[in-house]
Amino acid sequence: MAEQTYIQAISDALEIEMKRDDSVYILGEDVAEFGGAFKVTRGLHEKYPGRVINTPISETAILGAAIGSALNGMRPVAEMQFMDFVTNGFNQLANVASTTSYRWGMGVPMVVRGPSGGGTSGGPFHSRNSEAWFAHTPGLKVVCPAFPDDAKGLLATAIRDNNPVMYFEHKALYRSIKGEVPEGEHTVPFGEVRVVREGTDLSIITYGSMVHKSLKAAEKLAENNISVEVVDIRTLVPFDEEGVLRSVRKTNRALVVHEATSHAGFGAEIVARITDKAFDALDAPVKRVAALDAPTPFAKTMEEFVLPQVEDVVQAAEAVVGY
Amino acid sequence: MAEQTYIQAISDALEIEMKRDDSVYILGEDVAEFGGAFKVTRGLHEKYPGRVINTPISETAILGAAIGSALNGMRPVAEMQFMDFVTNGFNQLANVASTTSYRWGMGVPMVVRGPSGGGTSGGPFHSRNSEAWFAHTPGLKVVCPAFPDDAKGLLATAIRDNNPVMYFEHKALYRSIKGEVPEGEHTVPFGEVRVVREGTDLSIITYGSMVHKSLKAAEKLAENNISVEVVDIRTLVPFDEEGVLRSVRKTNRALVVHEATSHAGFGAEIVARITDKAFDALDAPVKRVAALDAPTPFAKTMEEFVLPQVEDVVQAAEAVVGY
Amino acid sequence: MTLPFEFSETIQRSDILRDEQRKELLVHMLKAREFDAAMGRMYRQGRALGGVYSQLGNEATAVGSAYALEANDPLFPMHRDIGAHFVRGCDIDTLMRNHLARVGSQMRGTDGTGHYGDHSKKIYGNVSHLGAMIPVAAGYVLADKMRGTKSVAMNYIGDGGAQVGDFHEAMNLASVQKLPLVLIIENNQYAYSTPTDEQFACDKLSDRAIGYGIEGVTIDGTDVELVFDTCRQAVERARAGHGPTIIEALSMRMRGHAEHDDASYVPKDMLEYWQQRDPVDRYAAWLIDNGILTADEIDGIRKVIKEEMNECIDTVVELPMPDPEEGGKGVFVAS
Amino acid sequence: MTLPFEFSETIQRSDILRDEQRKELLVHMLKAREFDAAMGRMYRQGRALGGVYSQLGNEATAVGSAYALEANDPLFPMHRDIGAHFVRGCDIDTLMRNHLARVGSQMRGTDGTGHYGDHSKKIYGNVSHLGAMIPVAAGYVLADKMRGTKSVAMNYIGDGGAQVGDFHEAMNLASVQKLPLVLIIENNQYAYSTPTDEQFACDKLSDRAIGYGIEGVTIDGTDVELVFDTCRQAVERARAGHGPTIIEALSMRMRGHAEHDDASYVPKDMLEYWQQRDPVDRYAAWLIDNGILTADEIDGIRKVIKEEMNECIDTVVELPMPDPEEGGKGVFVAS
Ligand SMILES: Cc1ncc(C[n+]2csc(CCOP(=O)(O)OP(=O)(O)O)c2C)c(N)n1
Ligand SMILES: Cc1ncc(C[n+]2csc(CCOP(=O)(O)OP(=O)(O)O)c2C)c(N)n1
Ligand SMILES: [Mg+2]
Ligand SMILES: [Mg+2]
Repeated sequence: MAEQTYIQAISDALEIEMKRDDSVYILGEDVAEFGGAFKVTRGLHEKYPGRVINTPISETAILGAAIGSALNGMRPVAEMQFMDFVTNGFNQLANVASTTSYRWGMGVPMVVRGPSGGGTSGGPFHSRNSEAWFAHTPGLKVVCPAFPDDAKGLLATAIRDNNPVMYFEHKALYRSIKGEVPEGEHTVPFGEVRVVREGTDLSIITYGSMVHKSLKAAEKLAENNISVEVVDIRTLVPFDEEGVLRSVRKTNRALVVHEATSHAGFGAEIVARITDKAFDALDAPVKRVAALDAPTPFAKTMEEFVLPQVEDVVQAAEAVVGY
Repeated sequence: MAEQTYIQAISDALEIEMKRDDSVYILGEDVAEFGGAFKVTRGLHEKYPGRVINTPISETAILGAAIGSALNGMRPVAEMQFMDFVTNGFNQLANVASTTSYRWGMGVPMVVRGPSGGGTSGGPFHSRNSEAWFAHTPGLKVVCPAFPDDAKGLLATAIRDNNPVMYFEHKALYRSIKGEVPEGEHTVPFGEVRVVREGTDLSIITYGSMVHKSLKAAEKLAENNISVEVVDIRTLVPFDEEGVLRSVRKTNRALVVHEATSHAGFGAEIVARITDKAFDALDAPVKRVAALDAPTPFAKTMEEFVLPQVEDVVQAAEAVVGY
Repeated sequence: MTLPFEFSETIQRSDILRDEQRKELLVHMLKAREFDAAMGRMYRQGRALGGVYSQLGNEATAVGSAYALEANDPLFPMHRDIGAHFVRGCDIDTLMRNHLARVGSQMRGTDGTGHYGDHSKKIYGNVSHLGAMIPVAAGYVLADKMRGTKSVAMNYIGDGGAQVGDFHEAMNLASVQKLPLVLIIENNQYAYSTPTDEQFACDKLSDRAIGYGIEGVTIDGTDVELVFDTCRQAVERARAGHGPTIIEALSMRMRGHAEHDDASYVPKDMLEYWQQRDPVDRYAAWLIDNGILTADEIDGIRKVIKEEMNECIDTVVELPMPDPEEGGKGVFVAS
Repeated sequence: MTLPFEFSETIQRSDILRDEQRKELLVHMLKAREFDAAMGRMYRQGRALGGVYSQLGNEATAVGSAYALEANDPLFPMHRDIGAHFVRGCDIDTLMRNHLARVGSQMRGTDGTGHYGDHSKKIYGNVSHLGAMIPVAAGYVLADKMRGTKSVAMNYIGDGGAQVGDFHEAMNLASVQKLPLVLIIENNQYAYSTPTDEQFACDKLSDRAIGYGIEGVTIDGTDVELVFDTCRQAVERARAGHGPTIIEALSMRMRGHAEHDDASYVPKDMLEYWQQRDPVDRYAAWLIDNGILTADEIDGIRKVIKEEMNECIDTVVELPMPDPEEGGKGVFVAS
């Protein structure tokens, strides 16, 4: 174990997997000598010559080339300079990567990774949380790590997976979140929730950046003697329905929290699963805390208002518990 | 009133709105002389010279040009030859069209329309129901008409709206569904559900093609003395939450039905709203009927299996009612 | 109707081909044509599934180009490249099952036409979204390049599809990385109902190559030997590390976009012009003129193919479609 | 470091410009430069918000091009085209509020930099997604064309952004429709850390024009009069109905991609070379040599601008950011 930041854990996973398997390589904009806009790939170009490839500004070409090379035995990790730019290559994911197993029976072992999320005054084009688009696209796996150890372990699993995986890093966690991370090779299985705080009165089901805000909220709620269990779902596809239900059946109350906008967000899916499968266990309506249905604004003041904050989680939790 | 097919009603709305307002024009692939792959725009090129524009095969250019012309006083109606191809211009919608009101305070009065949906052996690339992607993109309105009169009235409203509207036609309804349609100008407001069948035991909340399958299911269920109310939400954005709740509060049971794939589909949003706001009214878990989480296959046998059928609705309804 | 340049009346004899190979070329072209005719009949009899996209007029381009590859070179064909499938050794039964979504079809009924992928033959079919496979083909050979394998990818796109953004991003990436990619632009004068002058405004689509700093050439796509020679050179250049080539092959889509489309928007004289240049008839006549095959021999070949085709149809049509449950399977491969 | 062609040492005197206009050009360029310097200072003082993208080195391109438009012609500027904003009559206060997301900013704090849109000045800023505004600009003038209004759109893209698919689809559509669109490719040698030879493999980016059948030219983007003249011709051609032009303007990004980036990947001699060609200094010297302005006059102008800039900063910095609730408003306009 060693203490690492979230971003170090990601870089580490890349390096270890590149070392472990010659077919792993990286492509994207400015990823080689420069090491990427956030320096996630720094040093890898020198260590693995020819396996870290700078591309022109062409997300469609990056994703398409990743698919082609994956069909031909490689394990590409494609970096989106910001996850927002994945919209430029959306078709490659929605129609090519996602259907190849189904249509041809061929694996497309590729990972698409990059910084997503708000909270950094990035404005509408450098802050989006788009995981729900991909969760609603059969054939893609979707991963949203919250902690350094999971960031490392889930990325390794993503790289070793034979299917296309969307791996959403949260840029606000890169250097703000530290934690103990197993050294050397480390994988975390997909489709298993992680209970990051145990509690009895309410289950907060969440992922990504909001795991941390939910934990803060849980602490505040504990001051009022409300015992909150925080469940980090970690992977949206595959989705650990049982893991979520287990917690809800224990606490009998659930609050679903994510940073993405609310309408048709992934939170709705979680609510729907709970409502369908744990209806009798529920003592209160399942509520959601999510971003307002708006682009993420640039001004700090406005951004804080649009994105869900600790206080929003606290209030919603109180409402559910007090129901 | 006159009896029209779903597709005639759409063509009619286009024609009437073009006549009414010089700034309405059509652009897309093969839409001019040829009248489009499904002949929706047939005859309009001759009637409104210069206002039906054939484009190269370039969905990004089509959507971008629509946005630009909308900023400059026009009301473009962009046809996607199949709605599936919208993925090629996804960025224009997700980042340009959807944020312009928020960022610049300028309206982008444009409609993106085209055939979506399965049931025609169209295979993975000519069958997708992608409305949830757009419902989860703040700044876009999303419309899914089920009946000829709504198809006409909602399209007129979409064209007159000052915001970008995604208008999903269902190709399997084009010529199979007929109904009375008001003649001349006809608009239907956004954000109002339509109760298409009254009932007391169960509310089926649905839209698009599944309205018809739900009605068939309701008939079958009536044979077993189960009285089903069928609520067609018609617009996903704006969403008539009250309209849905009204029905659920009356029947105390709800089933959500759509043709799109289940995971993170729009049905989850409907369930989440019901669970949040009508929890006490519920006598049973809210269930969903939707497509399996797979691409839509080509072989008829397999397609029928993947897409939700009348019998699936019947069974799910019985489960909810029998709970 | 204007043409970008004067076509030669006669076949441009290749210096590389042996007569045995010439016969093979003809056989592949005939197979493509007969397959096409069979599918058209099926469509008219209501026995087809989905759209039927004729390749009539495209035989020389598809066959001549694919024939320029080595067995290890990946092929990324489009919907009208049935001839290329035959060159790769794909049999009628495989194609027919796939087109009709019958049990045992290459894609299990999940998708149709020539969209299938087959590692054993290095065939990687297309998705419907035009242009989407160009970056995929580029990535495929990028992988080989990284490993030091000298494969060359051949991919196809239409006069319409060449306007899609993917074309640009992929050809640009391929030129920067000097990837061994040959892109055939099948300019068959129409994209659905849209004539070329509503698709692009340049003289030749191969002029796009200048903007990528690569080789580009426009040729008569109805002359199988010229297509072969041109592609062969491009393949060799690519294999030698000199990067991608764009080859615009001119031909005519001799039928509607798909069989439901009567193509009444196509001027009659245009079809007549191209009818004169029918890729199969022209080549057959030339083979006879040059004493490589006799008319009788060609008739014989055609007859055998037709019989095989008919037998195959009779068998395949009787097959059931896959089990419904197949529809829920295979969304992911085992991880 | 190779250059696509030999630059002229001296400014290419325009035959159209009057001396009054020359002074205006200089003023706009100086404003752009001083604005830039101010933003850089703010960044280093920790008072900026988000990234600060210097336009240093881009003054002649942005100013000379925008100056070729009529007031009714829409301008679609990019992140480094501050000079173009000034040409359109945008004031420092507006830009500064917007960059710093202060109350009363053009975009209400929803977005920053030069991304704003302003119907009154026909300025339509960019989104971050490179290339996305090219089809939008095309559509804008398509609307005017449909109504018989003879406007010309000017849009910009970088040496990096020109590789995005949107570039291709939009320029192709614009050429087919003969739209009055002038696209300036600001080739400033780098896209973030990536040098041009990793972005494209053609000699000149203006060669892309050949593939669209339109005019294309590569020029010295540090010579404001040459930029103006070239753009003016393109604008006139466009207005006369002859369709789009691609103008590649060569210059150097004299700072990092944004202020956080020290650009250590840029060779020193490259910066030195371009420093010699500083667009503002060169033009100032030329104006003095040609007796159009004296050195003292120029110093005076510079001083006034600096003062205005500083005053403006002092005021704007003190302003609060918008009310939080603004964040939830305006997702849709009234229907
Ligand atoms: C991105 C995209 N947009 C639209 C379509 C619908 N479509 C299918 S084939 C076709 C015409 C294709 O023309 P061309 O590329 O010239 O090929 P051809 O059919 O003539 O061989 C169109 C518009 C598509 N498949 N992909
Ligand atoms: C489609 C897209 N991909 C990636 C980015 C991230 N990005 C922002 S600016 C930039 C470099 C732009 O280079 P260039 O186009 O040459 O413009 P310059 O900054 O040099 O003026 C990149 C890669 C983006 N904005 N858009
Ligand atoms: Mg064609
Ligand atoms: Mg640049």
